[in-house]
Amino acid sequence: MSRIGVFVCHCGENISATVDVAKVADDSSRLPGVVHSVDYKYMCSDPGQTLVKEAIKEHNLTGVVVAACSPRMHEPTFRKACATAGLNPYLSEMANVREHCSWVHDKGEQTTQKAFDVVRAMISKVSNNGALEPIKVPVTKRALVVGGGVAGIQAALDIANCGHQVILVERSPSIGGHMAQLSETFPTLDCSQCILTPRMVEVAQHPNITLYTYSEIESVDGFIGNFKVKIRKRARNLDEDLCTGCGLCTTKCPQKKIPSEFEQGLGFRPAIYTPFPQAVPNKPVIDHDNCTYYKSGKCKVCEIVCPTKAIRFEQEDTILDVEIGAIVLATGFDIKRSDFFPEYGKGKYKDVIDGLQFERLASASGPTQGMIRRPSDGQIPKKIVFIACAGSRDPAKGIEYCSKICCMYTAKHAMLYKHKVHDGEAHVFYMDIRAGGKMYEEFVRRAIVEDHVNYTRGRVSTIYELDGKLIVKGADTLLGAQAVEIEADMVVLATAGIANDGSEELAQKMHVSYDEHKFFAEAHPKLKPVETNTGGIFLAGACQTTRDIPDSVSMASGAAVKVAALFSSDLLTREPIVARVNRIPGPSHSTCVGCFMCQPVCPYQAIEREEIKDRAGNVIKSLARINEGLCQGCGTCVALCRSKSIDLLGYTDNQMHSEVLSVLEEAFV
Amino acid sequence: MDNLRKKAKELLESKTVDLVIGYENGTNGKARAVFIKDPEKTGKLIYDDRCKQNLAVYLNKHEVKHYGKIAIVAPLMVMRSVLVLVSECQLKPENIVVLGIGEDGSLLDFPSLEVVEKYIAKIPLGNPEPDQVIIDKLNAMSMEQRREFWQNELERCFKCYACRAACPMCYCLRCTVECNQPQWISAPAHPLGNLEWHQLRTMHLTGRCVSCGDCGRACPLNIPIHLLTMQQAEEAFHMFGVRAGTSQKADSALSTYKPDDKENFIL
Amino acid sequence: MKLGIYPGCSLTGSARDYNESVFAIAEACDIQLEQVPDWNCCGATAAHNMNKELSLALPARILAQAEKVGMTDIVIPCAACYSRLMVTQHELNNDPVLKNRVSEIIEMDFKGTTAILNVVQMIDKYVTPVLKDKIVKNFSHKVACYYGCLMVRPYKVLQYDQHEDPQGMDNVIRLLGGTAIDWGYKVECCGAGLTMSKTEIVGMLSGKIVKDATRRGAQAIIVACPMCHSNLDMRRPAINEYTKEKMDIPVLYITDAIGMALGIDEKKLGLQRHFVPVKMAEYIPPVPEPKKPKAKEPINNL
Amino acid sequence: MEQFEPKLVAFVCNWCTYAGADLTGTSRIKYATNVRIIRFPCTGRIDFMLISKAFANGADGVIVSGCHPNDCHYTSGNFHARRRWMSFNAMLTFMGIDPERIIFSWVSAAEGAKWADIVNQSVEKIRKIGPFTEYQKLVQSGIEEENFNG
Amino acid sequence: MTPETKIIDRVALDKLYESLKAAGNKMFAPVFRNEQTDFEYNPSAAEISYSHIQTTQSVKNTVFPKIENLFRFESGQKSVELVQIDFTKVPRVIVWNAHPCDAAAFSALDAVFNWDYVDEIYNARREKLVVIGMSCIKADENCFCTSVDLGPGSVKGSDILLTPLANGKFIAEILTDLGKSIADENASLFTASNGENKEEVLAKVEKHFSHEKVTENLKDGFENPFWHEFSLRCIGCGACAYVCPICTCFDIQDESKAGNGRRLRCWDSCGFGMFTLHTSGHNPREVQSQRWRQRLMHKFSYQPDRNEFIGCVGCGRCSRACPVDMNILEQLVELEKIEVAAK
Repeated sequence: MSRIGVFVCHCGENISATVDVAKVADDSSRLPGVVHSVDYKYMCSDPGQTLVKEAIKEHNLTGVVVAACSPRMHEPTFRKACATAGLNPYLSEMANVREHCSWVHDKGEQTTQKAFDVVRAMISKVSNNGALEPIKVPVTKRALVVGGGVAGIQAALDIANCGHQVILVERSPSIGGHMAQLSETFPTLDCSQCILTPRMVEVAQHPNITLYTYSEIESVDGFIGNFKVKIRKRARNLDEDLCTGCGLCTTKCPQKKIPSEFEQGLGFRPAIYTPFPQAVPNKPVIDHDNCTYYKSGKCKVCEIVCPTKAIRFEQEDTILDVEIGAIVLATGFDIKRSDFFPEYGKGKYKDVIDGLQFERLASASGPTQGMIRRPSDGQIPKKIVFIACAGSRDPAKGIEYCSKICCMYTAKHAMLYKHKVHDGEAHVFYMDIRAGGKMYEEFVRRAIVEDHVNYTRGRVSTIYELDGKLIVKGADTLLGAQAVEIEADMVVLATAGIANDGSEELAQKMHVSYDEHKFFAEAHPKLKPVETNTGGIFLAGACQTTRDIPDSVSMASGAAVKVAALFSSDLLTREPIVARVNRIPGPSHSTCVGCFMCQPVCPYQAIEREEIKDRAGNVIKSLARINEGLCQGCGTCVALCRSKSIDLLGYTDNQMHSEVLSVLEEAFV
Repeated sequence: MDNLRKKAKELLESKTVDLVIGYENGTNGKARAVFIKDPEKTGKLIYDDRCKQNLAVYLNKHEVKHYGKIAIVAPLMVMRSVLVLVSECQLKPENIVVLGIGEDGSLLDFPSLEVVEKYIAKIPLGNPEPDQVIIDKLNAMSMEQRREFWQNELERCFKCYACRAACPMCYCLRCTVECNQPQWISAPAHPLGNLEWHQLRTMHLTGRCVSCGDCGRACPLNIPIHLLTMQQAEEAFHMFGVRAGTSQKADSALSTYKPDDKENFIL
Repeated sequence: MKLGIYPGCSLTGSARDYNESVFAIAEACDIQLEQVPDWNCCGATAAHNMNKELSLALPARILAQAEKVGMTDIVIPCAACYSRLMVTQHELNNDPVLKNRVSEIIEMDFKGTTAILNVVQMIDKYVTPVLKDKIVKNFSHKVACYYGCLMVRPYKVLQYDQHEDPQGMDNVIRLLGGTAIDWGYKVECCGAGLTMSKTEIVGMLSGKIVKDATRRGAQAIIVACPMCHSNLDMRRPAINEYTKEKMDIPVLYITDAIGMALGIDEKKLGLQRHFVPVKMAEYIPPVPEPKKPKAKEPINNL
Repeated sequence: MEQFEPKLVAFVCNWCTYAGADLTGTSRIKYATNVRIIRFPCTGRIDFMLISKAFANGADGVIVSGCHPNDCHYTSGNFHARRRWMSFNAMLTFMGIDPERIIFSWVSAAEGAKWADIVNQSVEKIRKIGPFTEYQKLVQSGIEEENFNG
Repeated sequence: MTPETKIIDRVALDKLYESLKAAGNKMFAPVFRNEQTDFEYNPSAAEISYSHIQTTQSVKNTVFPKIENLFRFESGQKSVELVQIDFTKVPRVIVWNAHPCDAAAFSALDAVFNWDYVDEIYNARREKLVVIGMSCIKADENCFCTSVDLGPGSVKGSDILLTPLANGKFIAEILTDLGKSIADENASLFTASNGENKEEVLAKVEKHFSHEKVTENLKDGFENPFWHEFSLRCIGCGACAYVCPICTCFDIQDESKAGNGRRLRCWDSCGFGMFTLHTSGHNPREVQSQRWRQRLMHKFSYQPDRNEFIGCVGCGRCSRACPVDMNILEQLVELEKIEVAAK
C-alpha cells in the first residue's frame, strides 16, 4: 500500500485567495493511501521544502504530491527535495493548482473542488509511479566532421580548439569545398582563397585534427556518445609520408586533357593531380579512369620522375574503424548544371554557363587568369545576361524553394564583369531581389547604381543561338510584361542550389532524416537548427539548405558548441523518461510481436531490432528495443503499439489510466 | 483448378515449399482450409465461389509456421493480407509462395511478391459491393439511428473473439483486451465492454484491414462487425490515400503521416 | 494492328489534308484506324472557358464511347483535341468524385483507362518499328520541326517528350534520312485561335516562326497540328505582311514527310491542298570537317 | 431548473498546450472551472482508448490539444496524433457516437487567451449538447438485466 | 410421478405462453431475428419460432448467464466491505420450446456446478427454472443426438415435453411435478390424448457413432497425431464453447470505480491461447491442437470418467457456429474409427 504525502501550497495568497487550501489538504488526508496531508504558505521556500523532507522521513513516504504552481516551474525543486530526503525524485508529482486553477477561476466551491480533483488525480498517478534512475551514457570524446568545406573546416577547428580530438573526412582530394572555387566573396569582394587557405592550413597543422581526404563514410553504428564509424580511405596511390608535394609528377603526366572538376570543366588537369595549387593536403591522387597505366598497363612516368619514390600503383583502399562521440555533417551542396534547362539549350550552348563556372572565369587563378572570356571561342563577351532563379522557386522544375545565395552572387558576378570589361553590358533577369543581410542590399544597389547593371524583373522563356549570338527572350514584368529580347554573347545561369550528390545515402547511413529535396533535416526548424533527430549528430552549412559563407560558418560554430557541450562530461546524463519494451518470461520473452510499425513512428530512430536467441544461437524471436541513448520520451510509439508492449516511464499506461479515472471520480461541483 | 493442383504438386514435389494451404471440400457443402504436405494429396484442392475464408490467418499460426516454406492459395484478399504480414515483419518474403487466383478464378503466376504488388496496383481496390452498399446506407442514416443500430448489434456480442481469431492482422501474442495493467477494455461482454472491444478492434485495423470480411463471416451471432473495419479502410484511403496490403513496405496509415494531412475539426 | 482514331472537327474539314496523310501512312504500315463511334466535339477552347463540367464531360463522353467498344488505344491527330482528352482523363482519374459526377452527366460509365496517343506517339509506337524496310526514298531535306503549344504542354498532364525542347518529330525526320535543324521557335505560339479575330497577331507570331526557320536554311516546317498548319500555311499573306518579304517555305505534316519517304502519291497525302506549294530541293548535309585541334584548344591556353 | 455543469477532461501536451494553459494563468485570464487538465509529454502519447475511458467514467466532453503542426517538440508526434484522431473521429461517426464531444485543438505556449477560449467554448458546447447519457447508460446496462430484474 | 399425456392445440399453446408470462414468469423462447433463431427473454407469443431446427445459442444463459454478478464491494479508507447478492430474488424462468438436447443439457450443468463446490447462484437459478421442451420433427446433418444416447423425442430434462403433430396440435407429456402444476393451473387449455404416437412424427436422426467406443479410444489417444492434423484449421476462437449448452468455463473479473465495484463471472473458453497461460510464461496447452484435444477429451473422456455422463448432447451448434468448418461430428466419427496404436 502506498504511503503518500500531500503538500498544499498557499503561494502567499496566490492560491489561497481563491482555493480553500485547508479543505483540499483535509479532504486529501482521507483518501486511500494518503498518510500525511498539510498546507503551507510557501512550499517552495526553504522551510516549505523542509516540511516535505521531514515528512518523507517521519512517515516513510512512498510518494509525494505537491499541490502548488505549474510543474514546469518547480518540478525540479521538489524532485531535488525528495532526493535529499532519500525518496526517489520520480516518486513526486505536482498538482497544478495555481496556473491551472487559482489564477484562472474566481473564489468558490468549484475552484476548491477542482483543486481537490487535480490533487486526487495526482495521488492516484503517484501511487503508480516507479522509482527511476537517470540514464548515464559514456561519451567518447572524439568528433567526426564529414565534409571539408568552409563549414566543416570551421566546425573542426572550433571543436579542436576546445581540446577535443577531431577526425575530418573529405571526399575529394583536398579540403576547401566550393569556397575554394570562388573568385571574390560578397558583399566585401575580398578574395575567397585569401581568406580560406589559412584556415585550410590551420586544419592540416592542428594537433587535434586528423584529416582524411579522398575518403568517405562507409558505415555508422551506435548512438550518441558511442558511434562506431568505418571510414573508407581511398587509395591515393602514393606513400603520403614520402610525398613532398613537389608536383613534378603532375607536370610530367602524359594525360593532360582531363576536364578539371575544380575548374568546372573549363580547364584541364592531368591523371595524377591535385585539384588546385593550394590544395590541402598538397599531395596528388591518381585518377584511375584516366591514367594510362591503369588503362593500358604501361607508362608509370610519375613513378619514374618521383624524386622520393612515393608512387604506389598497387595501393588499395583502406577501411578505418574509429570510435566517435559526436558527428557534424557538413557535406555542403551542389548546383544544377545548365543541361537541366532545355529551354536554355540543355547544355548544348557552350556560352550558357552556370554560376560556379563564372566564378572560375572570374578567378585570378582560374583558366583565364581572371579575364572574362567566353568558353566557345575565348572572345571577351560584350554583353552578358545573368538569369537569377534558374530552376529555383519553380515548382515545374520540382524546386519550390529559394536557393537564397543567387541574388547576391548574381549581383557580384555582374559587378565583377563590369569591373573587368568596362564597356560590357550586364543584364540581370530576376524574380525578386532577396538581399537580406548585413550590407547585402547596399551591395546590390551598388551594382545597379554605380556599376550600371541592368536589372529586369521577369523570367527568361527561352534562349537560342543565332549567328553566333545567344538570343535571350524574356519579359519585363515592370513594363506590363513587355517582351524583351537581348542578343547576348554569354549567359550565366544562377542555377538552383541542390543537395549534394550522395546525401541521401549518407543520411541513411547516419539514420538522419532528410527532406523531400534530400537536404538533411534539422531537429526543430526554430529551436534546434543544428541538431538532427538523431542524438549526437549535428549539421553545419549548406547540407541542411543552401546558405552563404557567413551563415555556414556561424552554423558550424554552433554545431561545434553542441559537440563541445556533449563532451563536457564523461557521462551523458539523461532524464529516464524513455520508452521501454516490456519483457516477460519465455517462451514469449515480450508481448511485443515484432511488427516494427513503431519504427517509422519514432522521430529519433531509437527503435532497434533485438533478436532473442536460443542456446544454440538460433534466432527465436525478433522484437523491438528502445535505445535509451536516443529516445526522447515523446511516447508516440506507446500509443501506437497495439499489444501495449511499449510503455513510457514517467507516463506509463497505468499512471495515465489511473489519473484519468481518478480525476473523474467525483461529480464536479 | 487443374492448373492449381498441378502447380501445388510441382511445388511440393520439387520441395520448393513444405506445405500448401488451400481450400478443400468440407462438410455439408462448405469449403474449408486444407493443409497439404503430400504432393499426392493436391487433388483435394479446389477453388470456387464458396472459398471465402482468408487463409492468410494461418500464416500466423505457430503450428503452421513450423512447417517452413508455405505456398498459399490466394485470391485478392489473401494476396493483400500476405503483403500486410510481410510489411509488418510477420512473414518473410522468402518463406511464402503466392498461388494467386485471378478475378476469373484462374491461377496467376507470381514469381515474387513484387509481381503481386504490381498486380494489385492494377486492380481497383475497395470494399465488396454488397458491404459497401450497407455502409453507404448506414452513412446515410442520422447519427442517432446509427448509434441505435450499432448499440443493438454490439449488445448481442458475447466476446467469443471469433472476429479476432479469423483476422490475419490480429496476430498479437497478447491482445489489448487481455492487458489488465491497466484494464484497457472491460472484459465482460456487457454493452460497454463490447463497445470498447469493437472500437479497439476497429482502430487497430484502421489502415491495415484488407476488406476480406472474414470477421463478419466468423461471427456466430451474425453481427456485421466487418462493416466497421471496412468503413475505416475506405476512410483511410480517402483521408490518407493509403490502402492496406498494396506493398511490402511498412507504410500503413497510422504509422506514417503527411505534414499536410487534411482535417476539418482541429481548432 | 487496329487503333481507334478521334478526328475531331478539323480533320473532317479544314485539315482534310492531314486526315488524308494520317490514313495514308497508316495504311502503308498496316494500321487500321477506326473512328470512335458517335463521337462528339472535344469542347476545344470554348468549353473550358465557359463551364468546367462541360469541358470535361465532352471529352469524357468521347473516351467513354471508345471504352464501350473496347478501344484501348486511340490516336488523336489534332493537338488541341489531344490536349483536351488528356487533360480530362488526367483530371478525372485524380478526382473520383468528379469522375462520378461526370459519369452521371454523360450517363455513361467512364473508366479512364484509354491510352491516348498524339500522332507522333502513334508513329513512335507503331510506325517507326516497321519504317526501315518501307522507306522508298530518303526524305533528304533540311527541315524545322515545329511543335507549338498543345502537343507538349502542360507537361504535368501530358508527360510527353521534353517539353521545352521536344525531340519526337526531330527523331522521326532523322530516321527518314532528313536533317532537323536546331532553332529557337520550336514551342513558340503560332497565334492559334486568334487567326479569325486578330489575323495580324497571327501574322506576327507565325511570321517569326517562319522567318527563323527560313534564315536557318530550313526547306520546310514540319508540324503535327492542324491549327499550326493553317496558321503557318494558310495565313501566309498575313505573315508576309509582317516579314515584309515573301516567305515560300512549305509547311508539312510529319505524316506528309513519312508519306513522301514511303513513296506515297502526293495526292493521296493531300499535298495539293496546301496553300504554299510543296517544293523542296534535295539536301545533302555536309560531311563534318575533320576536327581542327586549334579550335578545340582549351581556353586556358588563350 | 439548475444549469447542467458538464465534466470535461483535457488531454494536453507538455510543451505547447500545457505551457499555454500556464500562460493563461500567468495572464490571469478567467475560464470555466469544468475542465481538468491531464499532462502528457506529447499528443502522440495519447491513446485513443483513454478518450473512451474518460467517457466511460463520466466525462461529458474531452479536449485534446497539442502543438501546432510543425511545432511539435518531438517533430512529428502531433502529426501522428492527427492521423489517429482523424481515424478515431471517422470511426465514432460511423458508430453513431457524435465526435462533437471531443474538441481537438492546437494551442501553442503563446496562446494563453486561445486556451481560455477553447475551454469556455467547449464547456458551452457540451452544456448545450447535454450530459453524455447514451454512454453512461451503457456503463450501467448489461449486468442488472442478467441478474434479477428486467 | 407418472407421466401423463395430453393434447394442446396451437391457440391454446399461445394462451398458455401468455398466461405464464402474465403470471410474472420470465419467459425464454426462440425468436427469428437477424437471420438466425435464438432465445430471447419475454418475446410475445406471436414472435416465437416453432419452425427452426436449431437455435444459435443454447439455453445455458438462464442458469449460467454470460455475465453473472457474484457480489459487490465498497471500499473505505482502510477496509473493503462485501455486499452479497440476495439470491432469493432470482425470478422464475420458463424455458419455452427447448429442444430435447437443450433440456437434457441441464443435468450436465447441474453436475458441474455441484461437483466439488455447490454453486449458490447457479442452484438458485436452477431451482426456479422450468423447462417446456419441444420434440424435433426436423433435424439436419449437424444433429447427432441419437449418437449420445438422446433423441429427437427424448424427455430428459423437460418438465413438459411437447411434440407437434401433423394436424397442428401438440402432444404434451407432463413429466414432472412442476410440469404437472403448470398443466393443472391451465387445465382448460389441454384436452385428453387419443393415443397419438409421437414416434411417428419425430425426426429421423441417424446414429453416427458409438460414444462408448470414442471414449475408449480416447483413453490412450492423448498423444495421437490426429489432434494436430484435425486442429490445423482451428483458429482458436471461442464460438464453439460459447454456443455449447454444456461448456461451463468461466473467468472472474472485478470491475470497479473509485474503489467500489462488483465481481463478475464471465464465459471463457478452453480454446483461447491465454486460457492456461501461467504467470511464469509457461503454457501447458501451448498450441491449438492441445486446446482442441482438451475440448473433445473433456466432453468424451474426462466427464464420462468423472461424472458418468458425456459432455455433449449432439445439438451440433458448435459445428454450425464454427467459422472454419471444424465439424465435431466428422471428428467423432473419425475418432471412433481410429485404432489406438499399441504402446
